[in-house]
Amino acid sequence: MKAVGARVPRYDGVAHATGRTEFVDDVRVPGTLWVKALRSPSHHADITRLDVSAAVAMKGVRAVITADDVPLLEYGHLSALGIPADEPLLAKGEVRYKGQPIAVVAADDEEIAQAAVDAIGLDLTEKPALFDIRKAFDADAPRIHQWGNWYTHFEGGMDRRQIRKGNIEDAFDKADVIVQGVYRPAAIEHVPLETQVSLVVPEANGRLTIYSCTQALYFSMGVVAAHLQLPLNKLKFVGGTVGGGFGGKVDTATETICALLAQKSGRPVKWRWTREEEFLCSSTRAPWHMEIADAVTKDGWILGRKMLTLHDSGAYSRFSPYGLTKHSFHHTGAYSIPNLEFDGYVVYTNRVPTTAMRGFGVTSVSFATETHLSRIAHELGVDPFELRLKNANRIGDTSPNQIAYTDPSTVPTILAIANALGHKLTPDYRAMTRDPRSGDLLPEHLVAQIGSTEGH
Amino acid sequence: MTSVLLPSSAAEAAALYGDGSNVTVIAGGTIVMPTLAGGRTLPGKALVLTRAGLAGITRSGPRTTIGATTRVQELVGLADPLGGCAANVADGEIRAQGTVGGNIRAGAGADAPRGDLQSAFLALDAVVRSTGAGGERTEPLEQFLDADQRLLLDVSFEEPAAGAFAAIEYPHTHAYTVLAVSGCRAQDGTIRLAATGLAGHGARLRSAEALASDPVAAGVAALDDVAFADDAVASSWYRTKTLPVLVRRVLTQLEESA
Amino acid sequence: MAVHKGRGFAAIEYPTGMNQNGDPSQAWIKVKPDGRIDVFAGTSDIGNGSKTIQSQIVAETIGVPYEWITYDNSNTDSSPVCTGTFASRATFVAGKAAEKAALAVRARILEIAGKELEIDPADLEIVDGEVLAKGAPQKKISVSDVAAAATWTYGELITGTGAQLKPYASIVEPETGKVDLSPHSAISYASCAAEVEVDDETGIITVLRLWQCYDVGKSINPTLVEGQIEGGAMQGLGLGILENCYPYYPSVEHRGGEFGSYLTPGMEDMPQIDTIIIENPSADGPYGAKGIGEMANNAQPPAIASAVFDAVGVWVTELPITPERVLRALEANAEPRRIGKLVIFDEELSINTVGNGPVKLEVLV
Amino acid sequence: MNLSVNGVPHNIESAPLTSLLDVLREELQITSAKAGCEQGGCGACTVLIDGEPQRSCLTPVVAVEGAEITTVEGLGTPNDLAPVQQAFTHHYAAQCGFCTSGMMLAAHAYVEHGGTEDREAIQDALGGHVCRCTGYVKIIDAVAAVARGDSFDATLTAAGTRMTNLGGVA
Repeated sequence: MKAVGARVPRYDGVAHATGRTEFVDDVRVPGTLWVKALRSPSHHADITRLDVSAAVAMKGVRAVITADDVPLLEYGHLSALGIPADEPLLAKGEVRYKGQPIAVVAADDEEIAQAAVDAIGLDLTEKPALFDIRKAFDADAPRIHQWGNWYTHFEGGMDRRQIRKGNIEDAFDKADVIVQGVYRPAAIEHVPLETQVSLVVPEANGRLTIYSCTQALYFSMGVVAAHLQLPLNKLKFVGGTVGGGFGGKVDTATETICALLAQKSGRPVKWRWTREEEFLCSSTRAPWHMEIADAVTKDGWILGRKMLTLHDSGAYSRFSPYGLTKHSFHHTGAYSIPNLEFDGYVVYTNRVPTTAMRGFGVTSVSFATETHLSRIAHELGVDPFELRLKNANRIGDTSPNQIAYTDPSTVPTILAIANALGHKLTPDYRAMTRDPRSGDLLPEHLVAQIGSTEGH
Repeated sequence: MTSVLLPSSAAEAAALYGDGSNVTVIAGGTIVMPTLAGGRTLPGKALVLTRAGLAGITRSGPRTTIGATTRVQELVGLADPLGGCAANVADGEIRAQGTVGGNIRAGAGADAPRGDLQSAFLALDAVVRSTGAGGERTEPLEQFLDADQRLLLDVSFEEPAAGAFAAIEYPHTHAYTVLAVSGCRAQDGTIRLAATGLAGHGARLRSAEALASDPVAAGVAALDDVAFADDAVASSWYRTKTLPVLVRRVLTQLEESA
Repeated sequence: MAVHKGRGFAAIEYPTGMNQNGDPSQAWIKVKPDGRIDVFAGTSDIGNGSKTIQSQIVAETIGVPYEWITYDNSNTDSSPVCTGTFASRATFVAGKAAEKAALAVRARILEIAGKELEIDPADLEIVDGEVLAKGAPQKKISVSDVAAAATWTYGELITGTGAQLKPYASIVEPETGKVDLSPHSAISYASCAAEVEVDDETGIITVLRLWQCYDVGKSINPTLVEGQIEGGAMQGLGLGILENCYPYYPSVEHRGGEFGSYLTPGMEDMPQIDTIIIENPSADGPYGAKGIGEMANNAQPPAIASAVFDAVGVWVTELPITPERVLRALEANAEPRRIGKLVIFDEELSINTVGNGPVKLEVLV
Repeated sequence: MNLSVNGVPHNIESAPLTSLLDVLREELQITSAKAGCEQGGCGACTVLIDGEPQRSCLTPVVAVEGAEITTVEGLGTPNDLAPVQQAFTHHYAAQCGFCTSGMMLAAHAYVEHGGTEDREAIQDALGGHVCRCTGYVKIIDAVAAVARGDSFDATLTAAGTRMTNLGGVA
């Protein structure tokens, strides 16, 4: 029997159906400590006093850590790609979002851990908070980081991701109509049924065994190793079976802190976030603000696009610069638009940092550009399927960053849905394929953008 | 150390409840247990009503009495407004755990209104029998909702001639009630209306009742009887826009049932 | 009161693998003395089914039954690097590494079988756990016997490794975004139509039907492909009309901290879903596969937004399209501002209106 | 306190207000019921209490003293799967598997109580259970299959409903 293409049973199907799949929280190690975190009650404040002595002195408390206990406090999720770190593992001096961890306790049981957290002395001086990314550039905007309110480390030292292609002014001059709109998808929780969790067991040989729900074992191992300043042979990540992730478990949310507490206490330590923590303190999909102006002809050709994107990164960068770059590479959607002017900013706010989520960077732009195309079709009185079919990217058309598409299936997928709906199309459109442009489908404005499909 | 009290009769429950000070009442568990982190962090004194004999629906002439620990699910299938209102509460498993008393007694949650059944019982002009400081007493639900914490024993009402219920049917099974309106036409023809999804607890819509013969005007007038709050599931603005719609729909249903 | 029906449509694309690449995955395989196959890889299975997919790829590539495969992704001591399960890369990138490791194992099995059968390995193939001479299938040796011979006769462990890494695509012109090579492993395509019903008094939207079409390259496991598409539709529905961490964004007030107040789609919210799968193979993916896991929630929100317009004549361009936003849009009944050939929607939302800083969208005509 | 779990009597030592979920997971080491939210909101902890599906996270153990509790371990074993377990396997109704135990127990109770393959009835019965992976389609398919009394081929999984494969299309 062929294995590829077959509806074989799931490798883990029977384990799932008998409740025997072992998730991190199902691992039992005697003597495991509970963890609770002191989290910032404020959206933005200076920490003027942090005193954990009463917590440390409590009976049943085995370890308390603060920023001072972390060998390398700041390690960026994208440090490996040269993106500078800006987020401390535990807040130091300043809190920039409500829910930010400040100190963490490991204790014999949950009640003691919570009592110890309650006993930590914390004084804050409130600072003005910024929540609206559209106001981040205002002269009087609250300042989130010392360098400002947006990310400044794109290639060439640029403070924005920029895409330029063709001749945008010419496209807007030649347009019959310019349609402008604003699109704002919301922050979304990942809501894995298994909340963030890890269990760290200190081994006799000095290694740490880290049971983790990470979506990325080696990635998370690298993060823990960096914060703890340990070589990889001191860590063993155990995982690979995850109770839902959707991008949120690419963050290494609990592992590093548990590892530090296990080191300090010499005991196994487990931290399972409550659902409330998961909803309120875990990272989210980012809110985005997108403005599009499309230069179009009366018969539905898209000559050019100007676009401004603001990505609400929350208090720290995490994966946001990566997400914005991906967004910019796909801001023409499934279409060939030869003249482009795109500017995108990663903007900080005093909200929980945002992170990767299913469709990272592109879910936003798909919503914006597709809703915009429907608007244009309505504005022009052109059939929305035909508008899309004529502009659909074809073999040999090029992307915003000037790479030729080798196997675009925009045309066949559109036609499949048109057929399923019984949507009426003219024979020309019905016969369309993804093959390279020619004839009426290669108007003058699309000639220069054609690229080579060799070597990709 | 927690002391867990497990009364086996209504009288024992009342005695153990006393004046209610420092007593955490657990009936279905749906409201209290999440606040106890699954029982890992504990209150001083817990009164568990599971075996207190407070469950059951009894009928005597035109009057129906519902015991405090009757499960919400048991109301599903009763005539509107109570049946429809109960069916709108959470999902089947929660309805089978949560109790009528707990639901009526629930204050507004952190993120959303609670006390889904209040609108139905208010529209039914229900009477609550309770115990607590000063001993047992019976009073209209409206009064009970504003009273200090007391142990609800049962709730009773006279069957109306007709009932109706309408809610914002937000897609999402286990959401809280965003806004709901219950209505009754009593045996004497009086129209009573009430709403939940308000700031605080549910309320009678007396201004709307006064204009019951004109459902559109009644809907607008209902806004005089309520105050709304913004919360995670809806804004005051939205509730202001939709309360008149629900009132009109309930009154229309009542008209059609005439 | 009126309930209005409407339809909307969207077409999308989505890359497979990390943007700009540079994301390695590796696999190694060893063969037990009876021919059963142990696969080690560092790919987390987040429910997407990568344990199953990679087992299928290895079974197919070597030529043994799927049941012969043991798949271990449990820890970093025994499993090699996988960048992770994200960027729609588990089937394509990690699966490709598994395929490469399996090819190495297959080659080694054929070499030893060639010695045992005294036939050039190039003239052998493996079918269903047996090594057969091409064109003369009566000349054969089981993979079990080959593995035994390797272990007991030749003193050898049959093993193979595979690694997949597309080099990092650098942005060579920061001003234009031009890159030096294709910045993705593949691109997948999809279309979606939505049919909705909108109550113009309460603003409540019911999504009645979704029609979806995905080019998946190749369904390594059709049931898993369906699962990704169906689960994606649910999350797309959530994005479109339900879910929001900040109900009053940009305000942070009234965040929901529980399932009753954060609106994940429930079972009864699901519309009827009709799905069409296209298999235009990718040049580089294992067996032509592309990654579609993530894109599966991207097409529904715009299709729903357009359907809402079709139903009640208003564009709601802030997600989710809540009942409140529908009512507010109906009440505002806003027309775009028209200046010459310029048609400006949503001005009240624009940074040009709200912000006072230097960042604007300049559209000079 | 006495409690019978999957037919095995236990003497429970946890404090009386401990949730049934914690008693199962921490004292008895029966981990199939999951702590998805401990708010009653997701259904991952649902078990059968005297045959009725209930959220074990909301149930203080003292309230169910003497009851018969059924977890997934009590439905069937890998070599002897109950129909609902066969159906969930055959239909790929589990992706990550975290919601699966609660979902299956609710499904089992639904069918035991005479539930039919009617989609809306299934949605109503299982509606409080959150699954973030499957989109519920294959779960509903699986429950309907059990309600119909389908038999299941353990070597193959079910084709999805309303699915068309066009193959290669230019």
